[in-house]
Amino acid sequence: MNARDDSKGGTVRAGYVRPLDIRNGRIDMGHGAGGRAASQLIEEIFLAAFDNPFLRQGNDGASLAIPQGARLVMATDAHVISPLFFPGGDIGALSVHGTVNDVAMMGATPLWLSASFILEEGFPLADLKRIVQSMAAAAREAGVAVVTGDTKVVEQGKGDGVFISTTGVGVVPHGIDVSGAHARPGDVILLSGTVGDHGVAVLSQRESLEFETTIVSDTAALNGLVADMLAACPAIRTLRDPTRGGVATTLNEIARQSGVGMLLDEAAIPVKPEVDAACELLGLDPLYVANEGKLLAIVPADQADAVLAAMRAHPHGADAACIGSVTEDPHHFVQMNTRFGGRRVVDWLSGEQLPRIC
Amino acid sequence: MNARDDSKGGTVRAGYVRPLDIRNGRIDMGHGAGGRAASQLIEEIFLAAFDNPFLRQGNDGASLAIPQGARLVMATDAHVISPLFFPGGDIGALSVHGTVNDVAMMGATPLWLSASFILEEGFPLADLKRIVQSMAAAAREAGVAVVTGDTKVVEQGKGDGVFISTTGVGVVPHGIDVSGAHARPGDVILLSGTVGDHGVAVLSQRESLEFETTIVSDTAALNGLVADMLAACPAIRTLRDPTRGGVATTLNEIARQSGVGMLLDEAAIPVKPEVDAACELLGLDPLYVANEGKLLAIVPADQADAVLAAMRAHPHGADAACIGSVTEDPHHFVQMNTRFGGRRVVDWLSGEQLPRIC
Amino acid sequence: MKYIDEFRDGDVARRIADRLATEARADRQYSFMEFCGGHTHAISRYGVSELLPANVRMIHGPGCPVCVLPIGRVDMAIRLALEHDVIVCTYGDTMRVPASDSLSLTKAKARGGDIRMVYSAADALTVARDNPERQVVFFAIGFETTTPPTALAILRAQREGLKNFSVLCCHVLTPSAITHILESPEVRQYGTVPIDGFIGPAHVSIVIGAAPYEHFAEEYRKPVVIAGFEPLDVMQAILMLVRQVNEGRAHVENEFTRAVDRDGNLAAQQKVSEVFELRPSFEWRGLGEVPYSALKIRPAFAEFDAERRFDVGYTPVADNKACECGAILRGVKKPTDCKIFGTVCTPENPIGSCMVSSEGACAAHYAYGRFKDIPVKVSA
Amino acid sequence: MKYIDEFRDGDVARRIADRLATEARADRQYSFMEFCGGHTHAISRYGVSELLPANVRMIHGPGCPVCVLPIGRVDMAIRLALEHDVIVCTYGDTMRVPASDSLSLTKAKARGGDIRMVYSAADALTVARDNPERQVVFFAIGFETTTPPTALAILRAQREGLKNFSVLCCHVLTPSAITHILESPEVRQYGTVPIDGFIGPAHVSIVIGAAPYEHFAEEYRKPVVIAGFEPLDVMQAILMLVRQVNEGRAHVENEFTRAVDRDGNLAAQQKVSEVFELRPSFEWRGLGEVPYSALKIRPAFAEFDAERRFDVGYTPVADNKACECGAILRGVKKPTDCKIFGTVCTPENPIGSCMVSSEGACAAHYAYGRFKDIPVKVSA
Amino acid sequence: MCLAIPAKLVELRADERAMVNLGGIRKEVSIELVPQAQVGDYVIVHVGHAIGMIDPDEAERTLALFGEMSAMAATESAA
Amino acid sequence: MCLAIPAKLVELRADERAMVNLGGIRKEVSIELVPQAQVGDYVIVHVGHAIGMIDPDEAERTLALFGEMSAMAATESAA
Ligand code: SF4
Ligand code: SF4
Ligand SMILES: [Mg+2]
Ligand SMILES: [Mg+2]
Ligand SMILES: [Mg+2]
Ligand SMILES: [Mg+2]
Ligand SMILES: [Mg+2]
Ligand SMILES: [Mg+2]
Ligand SMILES: [Mg+2]
Ligand SMILES: [Mg+2]
Ligand SMILES: [Mg+2]
Ligand SMILES: [Mg+2]
Repeated sequence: MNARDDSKGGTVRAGYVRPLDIRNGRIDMGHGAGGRAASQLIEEIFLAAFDNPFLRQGNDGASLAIPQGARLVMATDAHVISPLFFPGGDIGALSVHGTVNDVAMMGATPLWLSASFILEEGFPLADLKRIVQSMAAAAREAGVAVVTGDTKVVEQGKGDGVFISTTGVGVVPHGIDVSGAHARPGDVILLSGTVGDHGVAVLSQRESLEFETTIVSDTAALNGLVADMLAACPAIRTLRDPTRGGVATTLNEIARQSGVGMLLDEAAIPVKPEVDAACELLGLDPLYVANEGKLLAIVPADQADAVLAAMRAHPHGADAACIGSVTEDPHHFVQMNTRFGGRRVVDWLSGEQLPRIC
Repeated sequence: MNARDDSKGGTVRAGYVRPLDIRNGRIDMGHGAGGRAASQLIEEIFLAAFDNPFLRQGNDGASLAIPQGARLVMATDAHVISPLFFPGGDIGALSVHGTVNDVAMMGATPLWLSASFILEEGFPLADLKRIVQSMAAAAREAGVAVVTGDTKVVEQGKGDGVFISTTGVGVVPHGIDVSGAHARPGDVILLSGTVGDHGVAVLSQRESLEFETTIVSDTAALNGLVADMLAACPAIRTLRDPTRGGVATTLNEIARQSGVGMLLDEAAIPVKPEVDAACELLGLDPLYVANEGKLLAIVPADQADAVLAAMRAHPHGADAACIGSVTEDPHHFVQMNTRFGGRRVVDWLSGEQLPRIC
Repeated sequence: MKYIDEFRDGDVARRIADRLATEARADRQYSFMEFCGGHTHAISRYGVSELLPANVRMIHGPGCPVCVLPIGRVDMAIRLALEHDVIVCTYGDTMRVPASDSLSLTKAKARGGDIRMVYSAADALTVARDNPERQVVFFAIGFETTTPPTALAILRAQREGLKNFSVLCCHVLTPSAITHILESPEVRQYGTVPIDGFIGPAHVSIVIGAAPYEHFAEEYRKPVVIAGFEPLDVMQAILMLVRQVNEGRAHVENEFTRAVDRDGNLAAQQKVSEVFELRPSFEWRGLGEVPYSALKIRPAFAEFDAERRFDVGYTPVADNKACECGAILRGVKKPTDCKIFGTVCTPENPIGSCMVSSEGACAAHYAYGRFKDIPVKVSA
Repeated sequence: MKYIDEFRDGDVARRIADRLATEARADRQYSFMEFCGGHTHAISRYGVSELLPANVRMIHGPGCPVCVLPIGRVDMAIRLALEHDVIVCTYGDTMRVPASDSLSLTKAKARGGDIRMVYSAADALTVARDNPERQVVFFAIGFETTTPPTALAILRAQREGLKNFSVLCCHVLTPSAITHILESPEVRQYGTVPIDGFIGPAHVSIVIGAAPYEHFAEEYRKPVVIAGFEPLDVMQAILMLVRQVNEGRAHVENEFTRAVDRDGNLAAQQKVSEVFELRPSFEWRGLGEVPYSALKIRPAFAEFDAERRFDVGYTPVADNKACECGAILRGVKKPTDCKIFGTVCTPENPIGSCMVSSEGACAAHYAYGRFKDIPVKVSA
Repeated sequence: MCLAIPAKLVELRADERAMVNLGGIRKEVSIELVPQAQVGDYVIVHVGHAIGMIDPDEAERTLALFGEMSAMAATESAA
Repeated sequence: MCLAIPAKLVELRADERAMVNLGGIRKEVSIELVPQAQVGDYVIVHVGHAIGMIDPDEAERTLALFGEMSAMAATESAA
């Protein structure tokens, strides 16, 4: 064409972009190529849901006021769950809770999250939107802001719908020093509620295992609970959320990290009857099943009652219990007095916890 | 068995773990299940490479001293490149550079990184070790510490070897305020070096496109260069690394964000002859090809020389050039005077940039 | 790069521009059609329009194999992938061409179709060898340049006895399309499209030679200048066309002598005629059915013909009603004449095929040409 | 859970423990073998050992289908997946059993084998229906309990005319294994393994009934008590065995009357004998070749027999030299007698099969029993 | 070995299948091997199949006998 | 249309293939369609195949004529 002629044509609305077809649209490779399609995806799905001034800055990072406190805490988690939507939650909420909790378990107040998405070509935009909105709701509820993010697209068969990695930054108030290394013989082990709910809810959806249950995932942000606990007892030694590997593995980690042993009381560990039943059916042990809204706390014995009271007063700690105590043990064994009257080792999870037939 | 009898047997070394078989071993689902196998993987591969006091704390997050400065910056990137090893780099180094650069482009000094790994079942441990060591070397060179991390394993066919999401935290010195929204008509656009090296180096390895070239990826951490530039001119308006979508798309982003237009001078944009040739062969435009060790800076015209001098004095800015200026344009068009003597729009990348035949 | 950079020299461009300014008569309009998308691309990317006199107008022709690919052919490739579970190999260019049901090959891939971009027909053969348990179809598009490599792939598949390779042949022929335009009522009768001459194909002519265009020059009294795809080639060709018009001549001239002669590449022509034969008629997007304008695979190679191997009949599909691609490809309209140009139809969401390839008239104008009337103000 | 929780009551356990303490004569040792891994697991998980008198010793038997699976059979499944490109379906239990070349099904899966965990033989059928273009092999292990579901799957595959489903049958028989142990030189001649009685299988007996054990009681003069898998069942069975020994009786007694009778499940037995026949001999890990100790698929169902459909001959493979699994399965040694227990051989890197299943003697001792001699000190 | 648990049959379904309830969770299993099973029965579930049934009276009796002074009556050579 | 570029043939290879050099990058292409091509020639590469060759003298002459006063000599009806 000759330039001058063309300019007489229709008006070009340079900024106009036809909105995404959320109902029928799917992710294609172009959404990850960094061009206008990628920019549109961010604008219409991510910014729309997470809307906050940090993201609206539109930079490749967020600029944040330096917080007041004793120390910063930084924690990260990759989330790869299948199915993406499960009873009680979805990967979006989970990806907020998982990292908020890791920050909270350091005794910190979580403030900001980053979110990195790895989308599989062909992933329905409607599902993405639902997940992102769920993330946004979870972040609002936890009082944190998703301040920066990134999105990549991989070819079909090289991903699994969506993976979400989140990183959280928070601030530890003065006077708080919580670590997995701080457990001391004589300390008391507290658990904030029933074990295994998340893992069983997810398993109930697995193809070929399917069973019907009213159990839903316990996925939740625990920073509010932690704040109440620290208010009751700033000397809390250790906080940790027993996610993958369950209570058994988490306690073994702490035992090794602190150089101690532990002795649990099986009868004191709260397990929902349906979780118990599902574990019987599949040959699993609830102590190894993942939780996403529970925490273990190790506290000086003389303050256990105060902390337990604070936990029970919080909705996420209503079923809190004292489940054992820290021992001196050069082998760092976690042992348990069984409800039956015997005693046994509660070992680390080894390999994957697979349903068994024998 | 009867308990008492068994205790007479061999000694149990409770803490002993047979080392990973790095040479022949592969990731299996157990490495992501959160039990002892996962713990071993972290210990022998990640901790061994990243060794620092933050990680050695052994918690699910890192506890960090609150830094001095004007503001914090937080940025994140997911890295999904194929092939994982390419001329001039690998996904490990890239995952450090990509995020360090996003932090630096905010005018910040990057301090800490988190790293989240999504491994595909079957991924060779030897490759993982190589990647993690490369990450560690890149972090050392950039002066940042990988302070916390997470690892998940997905089934074969649901990942692509390894994906790495990193999040960086840094601190902006007092008096610095860099943003993509700060470009003003009359400002000058600086580019730190040749364009398209990374994209061409990676393309040269793509199955069925393979060609031989001496071009290697420019992947590099640019925080040192940025520090020198800010020392020369604290009033730098905008910094951004032209990664996916290339220089063309990045400038369009800034134009939209700042509400300005731009006019480039094609003859001033440094492109290596081999990059030019590869683009000719594949029907690509170097302005849209990804860079991983270059930056664009927008600076007040009267300080352009000082910044350019500072850039050229730094090894990562030796080929720096002034490539155009910011204009007033309600359409936020990026235009370019062609070397040939014409003028054209330099649009956003649309979709993916695919090799063409016509 | 030798034989490339010299042909992009801005100083020489200004020299040609000066001559053009001198030689183009102020008292008349010059309208030339560049048949090829390659020329369209060069004009847009290098800003050649800027250097032309105001009374020289370039009209984009239909010479972009992607732009002329009818929806129904893309639908066939998509059906092969989605319904016949075939691995479809194709050039990157076709990936985003809009097809029926809001699909494209890119979107069909996102819906699970095994669709793979290849750089060469030979790579599709490799895919077939590597996947003996799957059927592999090469979705072959292109003009006379791209046809010989497809012929070689079929010949090699036969030699190797490959049982899982076939070609969905959409190769089309340049001269028939030019004839079609010259025969169109707009050009021939009404004169609504005043074409004063053609810039003839560059690379197509390497294969078929200059001779096939002599017919146009004689029969239709239109000057033709065969030109390379570099911007200086284009400018020089325009200068040569202006001179022919000024002198009242209508000859085939060759600006691209460094690569094109009268007869073309006989080895390539031989391979093509061994494997392919003329189709009596073929649909071109924008032009409709054009007689003897495309090739099909000869019966001797039937087993490599995806149209025979699979039950995927061709169903013509009308373009979006708002889309003016047809008129644009015939030179009757300009991209900005389309009501949805740049709004509903953008490179991200192409409605018509001209918005897909960077050689397409609409895409080229969208990506490169939209600065018109926008003043450049550098200082605040 | 009804019929479960009542049988785990700690108060009742103490009552049985008291009776045992009273009735077990201080002047003698009692050695009983629990044949089943289910009993082993109950003893370990509930800490039953703690409640037994010091002179009552429990010996683990070979009753864990995973532990007795010979390396060569796992190798066959791995070869099917890696070399024959077959989808191998298997119960979760077998995934980590160590095979040749440092492989296991888990590791073969990580090397690209399409190996899928199923909950039921019926799910393997579903996989076959869903993947008509692939061969699907169900790697079937287990004792008499697990065999009837496999038989049903084969019968259904035949009814549906499935052409891509077959079974790698590794089903073994309990009574033959017990005979083998009783016939072993250690028990029969040297008396190095003094077995005073057996706890008989729980769920196996549901299927085969109590009658098959009468032979042992009579022929070998060993008391047998069939017991459920709950910890109270086990304790009560031990009490019943102590009483038989004290009274010099050798009968088959049934503690598990709530689920087991003399004849077993005749419907299940009928399905099994319709589909399977005796193998003249079969290798058991630890026990070696045991005559008439396993089942194979009848010739009438040959097309569903993976051993006939695929060329995967059985090659016996010796256990790791250091591994004492064989002796442990025969009751001759204890896990801690193995030099590499808990060091080289751990649940993460099992060397022998006893370290794999949580019913395996070594795994059970590693996971549950290692607190021995470790004082519990709570206060700092 | 042979993980199997008693679960209450709550619904008979087509194709020799039934829904069972175990402590509040519900799962569909095959009852081809216990065709006599009726709603309300406790079946013993193993790998998705009911392989046997619980006799409630015997269960009662067993519980009553646990740890009693004398040997269990009438269990010799199986009921 | 028809992206094709001149590249220097630097090495003949088996099976009618050759290595070409384009501005420093090297790629193997098929020369089945230009069997006469020799090392040193510039071939025109399209979709991995050399489809034609550059005539260096003609290239020279074309460059020299660009924008000259008179029409290019002797190009009428193609050389
Ligand atoms: S702008 Fe789009 S719809 Fe309009 S003519 Fe061009 S391609 Fe067709
Ligand atoms: S510890 Fe391992 S190697 Fe030793 S006997 Fe047990 S399974 Fe075999
Ligand atoms: Mg974490
Ligand atoms: Mg977490
Ligand atoms: Mg955690
Ligand atoms: Mg990014
Ligand atoms: Mg997938
Ligand atoms: Mg980023
Ligand atoms: Mg980055
Ligand atoms: Mg960036
Ligand atoms: Mg983690
Ligand atoms: Mg893969």
